[in-house]
Amino acid sequence: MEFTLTNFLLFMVNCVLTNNFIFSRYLGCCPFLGVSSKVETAAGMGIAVTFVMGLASLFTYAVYHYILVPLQISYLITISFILVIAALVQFVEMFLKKSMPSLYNALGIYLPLITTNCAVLGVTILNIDNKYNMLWSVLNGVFGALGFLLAIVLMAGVRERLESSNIPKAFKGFPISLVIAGLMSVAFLGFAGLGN
Amino acid sequence: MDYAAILKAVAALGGLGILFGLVLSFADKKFAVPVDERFTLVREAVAGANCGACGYAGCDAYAQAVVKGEADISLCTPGGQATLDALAAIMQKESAVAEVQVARVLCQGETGVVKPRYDYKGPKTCHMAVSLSGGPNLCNWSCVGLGDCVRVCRFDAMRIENGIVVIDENKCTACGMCVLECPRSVLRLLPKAARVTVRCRNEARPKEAREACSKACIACKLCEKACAYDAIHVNNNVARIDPAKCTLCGECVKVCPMKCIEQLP
Amino acid sequence: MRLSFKGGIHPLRERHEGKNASKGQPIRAYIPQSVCIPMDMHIGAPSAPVVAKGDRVKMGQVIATAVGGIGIPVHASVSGEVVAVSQKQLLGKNPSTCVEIRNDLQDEWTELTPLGEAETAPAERIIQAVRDAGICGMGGACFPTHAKMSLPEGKSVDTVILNGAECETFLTSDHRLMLEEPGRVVDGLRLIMRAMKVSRGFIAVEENKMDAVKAMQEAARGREGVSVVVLKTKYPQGGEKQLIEAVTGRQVPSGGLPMDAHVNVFNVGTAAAVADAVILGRPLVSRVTTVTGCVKEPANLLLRIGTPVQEAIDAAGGCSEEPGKVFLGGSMTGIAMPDTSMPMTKANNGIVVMGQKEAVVAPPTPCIRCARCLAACPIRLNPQRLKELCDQQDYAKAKKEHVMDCIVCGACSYVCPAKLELSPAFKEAKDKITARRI
Amino acid sequence: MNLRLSTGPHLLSRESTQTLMLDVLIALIPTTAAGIYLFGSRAAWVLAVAVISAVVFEWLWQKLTRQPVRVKDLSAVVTGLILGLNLPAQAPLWMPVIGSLIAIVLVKQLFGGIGHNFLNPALLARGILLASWPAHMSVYYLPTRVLGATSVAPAADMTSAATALLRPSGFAPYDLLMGNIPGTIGEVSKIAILIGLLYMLFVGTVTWHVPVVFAGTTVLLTWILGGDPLASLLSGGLLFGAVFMATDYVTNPMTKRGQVVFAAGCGLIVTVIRLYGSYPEGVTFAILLMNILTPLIDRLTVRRIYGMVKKHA
Amino acid sequence: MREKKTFRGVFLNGVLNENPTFRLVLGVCPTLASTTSATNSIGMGLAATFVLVGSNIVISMLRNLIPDKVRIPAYIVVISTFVTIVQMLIQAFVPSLYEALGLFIPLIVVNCIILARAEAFAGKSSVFLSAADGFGMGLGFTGALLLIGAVRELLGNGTLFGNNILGGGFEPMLLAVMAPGGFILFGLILGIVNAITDRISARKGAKA
Repeated sequence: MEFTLTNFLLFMVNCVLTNNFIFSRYLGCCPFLGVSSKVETAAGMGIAVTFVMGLASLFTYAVYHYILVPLQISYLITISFILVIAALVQFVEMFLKKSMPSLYNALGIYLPLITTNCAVLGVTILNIDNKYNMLWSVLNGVFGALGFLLAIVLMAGVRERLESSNIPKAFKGFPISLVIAGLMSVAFLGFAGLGN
Repeated sequence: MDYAAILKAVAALGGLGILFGLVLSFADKKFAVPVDERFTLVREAVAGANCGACGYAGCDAYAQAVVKGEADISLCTPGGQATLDALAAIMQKESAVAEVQVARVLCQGETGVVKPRYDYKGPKTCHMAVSLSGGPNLCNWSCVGLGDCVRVCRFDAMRIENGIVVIDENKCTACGMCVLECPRSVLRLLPKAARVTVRCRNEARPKEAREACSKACIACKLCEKACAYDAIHVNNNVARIDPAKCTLCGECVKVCPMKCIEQLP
Repeated sequence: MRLSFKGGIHPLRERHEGKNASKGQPIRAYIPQSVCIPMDMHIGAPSAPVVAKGDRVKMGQVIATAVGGIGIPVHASVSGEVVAVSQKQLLGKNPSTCVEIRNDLQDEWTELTPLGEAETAPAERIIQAVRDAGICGMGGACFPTHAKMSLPEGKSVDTVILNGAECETFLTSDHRLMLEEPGRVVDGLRLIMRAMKVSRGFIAVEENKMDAVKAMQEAARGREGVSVVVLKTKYPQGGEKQLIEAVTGRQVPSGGLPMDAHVNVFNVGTAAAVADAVILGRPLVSRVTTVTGCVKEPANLLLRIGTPVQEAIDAAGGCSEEPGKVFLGGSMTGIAMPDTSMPMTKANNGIVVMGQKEAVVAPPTPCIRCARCLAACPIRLNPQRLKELCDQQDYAKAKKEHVMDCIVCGACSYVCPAKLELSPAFKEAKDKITARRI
Repeated sequence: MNLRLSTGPHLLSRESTQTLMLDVLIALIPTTAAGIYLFGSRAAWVLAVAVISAVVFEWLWQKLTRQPVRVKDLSAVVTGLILGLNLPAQAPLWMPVIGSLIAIVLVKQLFGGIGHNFLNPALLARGILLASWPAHMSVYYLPTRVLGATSVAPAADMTSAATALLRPSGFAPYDLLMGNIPGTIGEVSKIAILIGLLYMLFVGTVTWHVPVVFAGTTVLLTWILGGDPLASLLSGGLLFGAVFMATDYVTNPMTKRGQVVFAAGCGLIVTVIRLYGSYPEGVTFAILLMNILTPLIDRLTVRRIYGMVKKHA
Repeated sequence: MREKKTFRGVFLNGVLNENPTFRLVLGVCPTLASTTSATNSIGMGLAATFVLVGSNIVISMLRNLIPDKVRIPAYIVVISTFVTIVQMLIQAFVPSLYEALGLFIPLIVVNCIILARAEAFAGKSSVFLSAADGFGMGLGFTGALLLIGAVRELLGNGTLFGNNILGGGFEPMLLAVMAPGGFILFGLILGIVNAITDRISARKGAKA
């Protein structure tokens, strides 16, 4: 897929709206449900995920194409990718804690959460399955994360407003969050067919 | 069996592992930032209700103060003995036996006992009811029973029954939020061991007190005479027991004509 | 062009704000059998009584001296014998000290010391005369007038506005005062302007009182620096902040006082009292009060301070049906009273009796976010959001969202279709924020 | 003399939630009448079933969860009626029942009853019905009767009418206006919708901000992006959505500025979905998406309060 | 959480009062993705159980060797090896399941249940009990997936394990097998399960 402006825009719309990572592909639901109680924390989480997914796509692409394929051990894709992601997250955490403490206080606490985030590993494997080149892989990572950011901030906005409403006791917490996510994804169905 | 493939796989993964190990250890050295891990330990030990009983803005603030040594380790009343021992262990200080306290309702003015002053139809909060012409019942020191304290209690220890608040002693952690909230300070933190309490604070003259409530203290001083341990005294028209001196003998309870001194089991 | 402010509502528009019943009634004096004068009628420390049981007092004699800088003395409103000085539970939270005097129906004045005419009285002694006469704001707040007139240094005022808006429902006392004694009002305004060295004075009247506007314009013709402005009929036009925005276009800074906008606002009744104090030397012993609602003959009575409300109702022909609720002031910010034996005070501009049916309060239902309260709020706050924060007892965040700027005018509670108690919740929040210094 | 005491104000306005909902119902009468006239008794059945099942579900839920029953505030009736008007006339009768179940229980009561739902109940029910049973929801028949002088031949009865694509390019603006076109019960007759809008504006239930800005943005963007602006205004569910569904109090931002942003957003999304998306009609999804954004819009459009001035010199 | 130290206690604990999906609400992504049909649910459940039991056993065996500082990466390596094994097994023996689940089999590595149990339980207790816990958790997970999968398949296309149950008249609700349906139905089922367990514990509490 050669790189033209329309392709770029269509790819972005496809990743963020039509095939949103959470609403259409179920990737990254655990942090999505867990961290979306306040808009500020949700935005922090979203930005941290964008940061990591971009880098992860880059590194995993490199590891796959320059190590796994030449040595024909591409079946080790899962192990090596998760290793790369774990190391990357650890490195980013330490780097942030040292150089930008203010940013670390805002985002740092979510970084360990990202290692077990399905979206990060999911996007890296998708890059390989869809045979994207280096540039499109990184773009897929970043735009996928922007979709995640959009979804989690919207969710936080709605959940913050519902704090004052008397939801039945059995539905408080996770069940109502899941229903909210479900209703939102019904709305996101409207974007079907937009990206291609 | 293509041993070469296995060797290649082991070498690749091993290489990756070692590479990341090196990078991370190097980064760990370069980016080392000291953090006092005692803070997290203390933060876990405290009750975590952010109730402010310790006088700090919340548990985080109190934990930081404890770690810096500025704050005494016994201020977290909701945590009780468990928190005190945990903090003592973390900060290597000896833990005195904390005196267990509990909130008490110093009033018996439920519906039917205290006479109403008017038919209150305003917002259902004690604060607003009390601000209109001295409050919906004739006694200005009585519990209005509209639940301001119940709404602020984080430990679900209070409920309103028949127009007056009832406290569940076991759930109450003496965090003091309700004492601050009550517009007529009907609630008071007393030692749990003090089983005998005067459940009235009506400072009006005896004639008015009798008119206002059938269980009001009319300052007849019979309890003062009956008490052999000088534990109960009447000042400005209402009796008050000093928990330190009281030996729970129950004489005053028997002799009180208005039945406003209560002995808990 | 009618001046006005942003926001606000038009309460009881379908019943001409409940004013028709007493609008046409001329002011009629009433002499009470006995009076019970509370010591804490004004904002500031309660005054200290100087008389005892059994003393004989003359009308206008000082029965309690001022306490503290803002405090003002209290005067006997009738001549007669002091029956008791005791603690009584009135409309406030705690009982207040009251001096009860039985009226000997002589109306014998003590000797009075007038200061001089409106234009000639020595300017520097006006404020002291006002304080000695025990005058406080008659609009409802009862803030001592001398304190309002004396400016702390560093503050300057270039405009004085007389509040003749009377935007509250049911009240017509200011209306009748302006109609029947415009001269006293203008004299009072001139005295205040001269005392505060202010060159510009306005008398602001709502357009539903055009006869009063003509009377005031007549009296103000030729008086230096005095002009009459007409305002749109809208509640809460009479609020200080709204009046300043309507007349001068300035806004009182958030958390500030009217003097921070270089303006000072006085009620027309207060100005008339100032005129009596300086020109006739008379202390504040009586005021015009509208008695209306379910009374046989609604009237505007010149009542002595401390007259029991029951006597005032009987003077207006007594209740026409079994009363469900009686409140002092208008229906928007009036204070309901438990029984009518309580006395009326310097700040009561109205006594309204409601029947059983009307007094029923509809229970609140859930909020449907119709945003009518946002349109009604004269301070342009978001009452729905603030009520949500108050329900969660999150007073810190409520303070950040400016709940302290709320003037508790009741406009939002009035328009709310779900009958939610909005303004009482904000009053409670303000009390708790100031009490706990959040 | 037993006097009642309460805090001020002592006399309140005569409006209540019930009168507001009643005004909306009155505004819906022309649309309902036109729909029943155009599509015959079948449409009346669909509307009746929708309204009754909405009220029954709300009553049941409030009884089950032991809450005070608030069916008298007519909000369930309004939701049921608007849902009915969103369905095609020949929809099988179990669809309004399931639609009402979703609208009342899943979207409104589960979140805490009236005032707490964050999406428009009727609209989400239509979204779910459209996604679950596309066969029934996206096929519209010609009306059985026609309004005014028109060349459109009315279909003998429901089944025999040719299935007409929703985007009725072939119809004259007059027919679009009067409603002699295929579509759901409520959205066909634009005249009836406008009458309802005038009534609501006159009574003050609704301000002009949302309907005018929503329709205006759609027409403008369609014109810019090369579509037929007049057809975009008069076809599909735009007018019905802009007047009755985008102005639902509970899911709208509170400030006027917020409502303008809300309406402009709806217009943008409708145009994008109509021109580029795969669904023929985007009004449903546009309003739902903007409902999701409402809490964030509320946070950003805070009004400047009185007194936010630096102290005068 | 009284964890009796017997096989039965730990096992029941995993299935009932600490059910990963309904009580701890972990592993939401695989739950939603694989419950489009009952067969897929069982497939994903068993795959996860296999990995869980395997990794629990290996981790508890090595628990004294792994230095504490590096335990998370070590656990991840063990888990991902088992996942790769499972991936190859499924691809070889049940290709239809592999097509259906696709991306989500490798994602078992980041499934929070496995890492959580490894850290909370396997790292601290004996091999036998770890296996029991893995087995319990796995079956609990499979049971929950089966329940949700059955509901979604019934609503979505009127069949159960592929054969038609609800007869001709029923028109399947396509939304149930689409993404939004997954969220909504899982949320509703979770809420109903909460309501039932609250009532049971309330009744048990009342009796106690």
